[in-house]
Amino acid sequence: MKRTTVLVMVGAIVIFGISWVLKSMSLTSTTDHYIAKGFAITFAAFLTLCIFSFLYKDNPFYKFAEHLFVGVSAAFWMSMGFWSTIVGNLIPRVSETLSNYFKVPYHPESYNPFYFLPVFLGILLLLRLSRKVGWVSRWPLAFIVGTTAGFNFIRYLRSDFIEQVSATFVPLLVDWQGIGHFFSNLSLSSTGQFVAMLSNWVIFFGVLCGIIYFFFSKEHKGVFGGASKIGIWILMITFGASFGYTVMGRISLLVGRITFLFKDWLSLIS
Amino acid sequence: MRREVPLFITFFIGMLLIFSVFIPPMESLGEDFTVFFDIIAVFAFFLGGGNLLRVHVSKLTRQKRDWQYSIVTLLGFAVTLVIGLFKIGNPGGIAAAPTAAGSLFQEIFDYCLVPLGATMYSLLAFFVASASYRAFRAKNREATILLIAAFIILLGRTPFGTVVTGWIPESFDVLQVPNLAVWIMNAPNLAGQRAIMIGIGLGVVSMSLRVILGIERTYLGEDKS
Amino acid sequence: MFYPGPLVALVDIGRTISLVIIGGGLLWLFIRALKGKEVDRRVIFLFIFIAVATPILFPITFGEKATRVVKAVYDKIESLPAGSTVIISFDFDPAMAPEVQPMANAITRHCLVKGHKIIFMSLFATGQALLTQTLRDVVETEFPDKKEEVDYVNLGYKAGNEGVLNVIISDFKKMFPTDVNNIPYDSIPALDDVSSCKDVDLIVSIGGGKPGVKEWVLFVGDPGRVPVACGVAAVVAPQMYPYYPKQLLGLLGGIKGAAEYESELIHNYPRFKDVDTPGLRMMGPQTLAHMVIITFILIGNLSFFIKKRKDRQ
Amino acid sequence: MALYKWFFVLGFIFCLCGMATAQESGVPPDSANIDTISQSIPPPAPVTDLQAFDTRNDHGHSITLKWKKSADDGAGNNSVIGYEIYTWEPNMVDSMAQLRSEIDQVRAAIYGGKKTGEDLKKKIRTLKDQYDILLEQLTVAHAGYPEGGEWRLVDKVPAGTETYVHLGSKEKLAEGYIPDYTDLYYRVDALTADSVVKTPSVVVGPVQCYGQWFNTEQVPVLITVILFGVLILYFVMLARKGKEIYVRPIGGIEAVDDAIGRATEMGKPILYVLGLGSVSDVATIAAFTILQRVAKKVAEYQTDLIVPTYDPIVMSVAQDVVKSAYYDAGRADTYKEDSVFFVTQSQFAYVAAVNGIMLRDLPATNVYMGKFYAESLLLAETGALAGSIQISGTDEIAQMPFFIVACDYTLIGEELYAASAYLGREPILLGSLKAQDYAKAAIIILSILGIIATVLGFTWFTEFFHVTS
Repeated sequence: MKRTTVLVMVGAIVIFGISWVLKSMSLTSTTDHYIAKGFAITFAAFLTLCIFSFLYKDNPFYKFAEHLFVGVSAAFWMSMGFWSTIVGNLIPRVSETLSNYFKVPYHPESYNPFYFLPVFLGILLLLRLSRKVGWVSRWPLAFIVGTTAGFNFIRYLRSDFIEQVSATFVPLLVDWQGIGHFFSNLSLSSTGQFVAMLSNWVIFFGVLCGIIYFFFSKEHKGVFGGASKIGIWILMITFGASFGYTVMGRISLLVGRITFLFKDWLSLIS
Repeated sequence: MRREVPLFITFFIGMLLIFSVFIPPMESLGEDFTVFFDIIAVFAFFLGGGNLLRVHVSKLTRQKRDWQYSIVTLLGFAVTLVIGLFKIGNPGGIAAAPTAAGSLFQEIFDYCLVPLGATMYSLLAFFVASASYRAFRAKNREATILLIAAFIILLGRTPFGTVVTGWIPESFDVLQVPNLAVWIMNAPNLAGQRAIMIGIGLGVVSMSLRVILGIERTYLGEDKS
Repeated sequence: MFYPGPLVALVDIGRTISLVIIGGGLLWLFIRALKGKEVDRRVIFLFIFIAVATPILFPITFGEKATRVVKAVYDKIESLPAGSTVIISFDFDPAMAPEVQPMANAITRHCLVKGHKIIFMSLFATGQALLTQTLRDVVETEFPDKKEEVDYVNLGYKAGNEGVLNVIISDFKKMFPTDVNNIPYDSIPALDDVSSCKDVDLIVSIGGGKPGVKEWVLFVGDPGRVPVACGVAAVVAPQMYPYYPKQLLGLLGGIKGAAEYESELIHNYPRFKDVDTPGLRMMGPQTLAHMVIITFILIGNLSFFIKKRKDRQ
Repeated sequence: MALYKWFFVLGFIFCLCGMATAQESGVPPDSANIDTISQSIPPPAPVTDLQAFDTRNDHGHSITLKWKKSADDGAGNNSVIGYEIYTWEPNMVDSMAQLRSEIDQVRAAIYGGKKTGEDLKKKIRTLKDQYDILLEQLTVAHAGYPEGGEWRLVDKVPAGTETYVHLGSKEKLAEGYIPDYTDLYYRVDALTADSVVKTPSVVVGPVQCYGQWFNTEQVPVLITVILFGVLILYFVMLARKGKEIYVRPIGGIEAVDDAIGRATEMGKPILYVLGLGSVSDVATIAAFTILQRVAKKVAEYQTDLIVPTYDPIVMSVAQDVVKSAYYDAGRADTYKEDSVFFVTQSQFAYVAAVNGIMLRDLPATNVYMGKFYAESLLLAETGALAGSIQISGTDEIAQMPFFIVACDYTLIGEELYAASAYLGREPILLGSLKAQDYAKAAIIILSILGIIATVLGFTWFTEFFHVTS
């Protein structure tokens, strides 16, 4: 290791220690477990800074945080899956003894022998670790894919597809009271008739051109090509607008983290 | 056998679920199947955990680059798993929720996973800025349209937009930046979203049908042995 | 609308110095851009950091007024008769929390003060912990008279994503045989009149990912004809617009949505004057950071054009 | 005391206002306000034309009621504030309710883990047997109307309502259980502000509920399903017969081959990120097809491939796909099992790890295909920082802008699905692509018809597309 690296490491450990002591001291009046709490907050702040250090460049602190994150999160989700699905949803349906052991309510009428099927399929899935019978692990896979394919087929047909198509049936004439009225009241007021109609025209033709852009089996030439070009412009506006709208959310997240550092760790603000 | 059985399962189950929508007595079938799906997914977690162990142990034993950090991963994994599965340090004992307030598992969540996850996520604030600097350039027509739309929306979300265009009279007030931003969101943005959604809806429907009919079968992998 | 905030701010030395640093730095970069030079990404990162950190240390706030989409949600909750049942689903994880938890808190306050019964639940495993936070910080602290299981119930998290919704649209008990405290479904007074989602007066899904608002709309709102409102991270808000107002009665988009809701709530219910309003608080950093990004886009294009002209020459 | 009463009155009026919007019934009139409201309200006119029939398109256990509102509801004396729905039930339902609560108590005792010495499980069995016996007699008891039973309140609905669905539970042990194929009787009372002044309707019945075998409300969906299925099958058959089908070039896919070539020249690996989707997401399935293509090229060019995965099932599928691609390329010997590995099932931990890989292994090309959420920009910006060529494709609309901005090529939504057909060049896949295009043409025609119908005021056309479920 280079000398600077060692120095930085030692520095970090010293600062960590000082922060722990100071934080614990500031917490003595609020909690009995002030040493543990002080450590927890300092550790959380340390991890936060480790990740931020990535912005400068890849470094040992980031590597440490990254590897810790991977290990802890994998185990966290495994445990949650076990408690919430196996203990929460499966056991009360298949075994009274196990329900009593895990202290989850067992309803005799919800006993369902069909629930042994997913257990069986789950075990088949684990069999892929074996070279000889690994191929049976495709059965549960086929089950999962078949289930969701069936689900998606109907749901998307109904909600994303039929509903969105019907939503496109917008009136192209809004508050229509004759052409003379339209021109005499022509204005660019955001609540006016012209803008409302313009919106509907843009929505209708925008959707049509957008769909035309997604035609795959026809060459985009001539009028068709023109419409497809307008389609891609509409998509670009959509993407630009979504991007601009999103910036706000991303900043909020950073506000959350900086607030944590300033408030919970350094107690700079109340 | 090895190919036909899975293809048959997919076909059978898929068809069953499609028909269950039209047949009231079979309505609850879909509910049960999704619970099944989750139970299988939990078994898969163990497959994943096993692979994680394998990768990091092999890194460690072969002393590959950065092998020291694999110790951190393995330790973190083992400690969290033991605490989580055995509900160690949970004041409510076995009957309590694994994330009950004050439990060790919840503390790990609060003081380790939350800061790591939220900070990783918050890096986006920086990346959004660098991406807009780098990529929002009027290079060609498409990029210019993208840039202008984004710029108007950004301006519309600050008081600055009101200040700059507040002088525009009421009869032209759609040109005021905040109103223009709302209009872009409600008209062209909506059209674009909808076009993509219809396309995706159609694509999903067609792909699902291909899967059920066994036309699309890459996901099963080829069997060469 | 500007409040006198920024003017008063000039008095504050720290804030002035920070604003000068940001302004001066941007000016320097602008001059560099005129010479056709590119900016290193770390410089951008630094500017964003200062722009966000400054208003946190030295608060700058701007006034907010509820827009139509936000007002729709507020009015719906306001118009429901006391004793109505509202589902508030915490469909987000800690990473999204800073943006959407303020909405969840504000809506929870509003429902409780109106006397609605709340069913709390979560489609995200990590949402349960955040839900506990809201219960602790908002419900138990500010509404000590509200009893769990009677005025509100915490059903917690169930794995299964949209599958959960698929079940609870017709049968709550099947998916949630008990609440988080292991109290059997039938013994929970708050759920007396609720056997499925169809018995609920309003569903509020707070989240931004999947499963989330979209799933609530597709799997519960549409088929069950139950009104759905949502609070989403800014990133998903544009995607939700196609559902508004037919399938979604209103939506809170990003922290701006939260701020608007909070200001509406404070305006109408003076008792909330002193509660924490993270939404409003966070608008300061938002505004500054937006300005910085806008300036960077301008600088970027400027240097791009100057470079292009140089290349042509 | 007076203040207290006023409080009640105001509360009551408040509740009445609320009832107009709420599905649930409001608070029942309190005894406290009876003496405060004038008792001189004349009895309202009863509801007329009361009909009861089995609820259609369901699995039974439910009755729908329809009636014409009272003449005093919104007109006449305007005195009706709501309706009460009553059903006639034999007295034995009380004993059934009693048994149910006993069963619940015993169950609670079992979970409480209290040792009472009694065999609780046996007790539950006995109770349930008794319950089943009563259940069998229920149909007979219902047929005995009006002897041996009484009217019971089902629900209240606000004024102006003219339909009600009595939705029962199908679980026989549940509280609101309604037996199928049993004679049921209903009555609707018109209520006034004074809780004692109300007028019952004539009794309707007997009526029976039962399940249906086909949900007629889903007919539009069924028609679409059949039309679409036929369309796809038709074009698949056409394609099988050898009809040439044109597919327009898709930029991102063409770029994949070049990018692999570049990686080989530079001697750097290729990173393939499958996103956060599970194996059931269509985007992930499409991503597998592209992975197969990439892996085959990689095997031919002898480049390294890195596939970190988020979902364990996706990992196992990806392993199979990559392995078979190496077989196809005739390079089975060079397949490395470690090239496809599981990282963790946590979004940002996964990103942290993949970002690390990008900066340490410096892949020449990053391919992102599948479902992506907030991590899209984190990955794409880090990749850009590392100087890699980036190709992306997702059907998550929210993330497309980030990929468009930060990557060199992006497949937008449906393009990703089409890519798998495009790459495979198999006639049957191309055939289904053609069918999709025809469906799109149908949408365009429908939309234009829909607009014309809206302008001309043909509401039935738009109504047809409002599918209920």
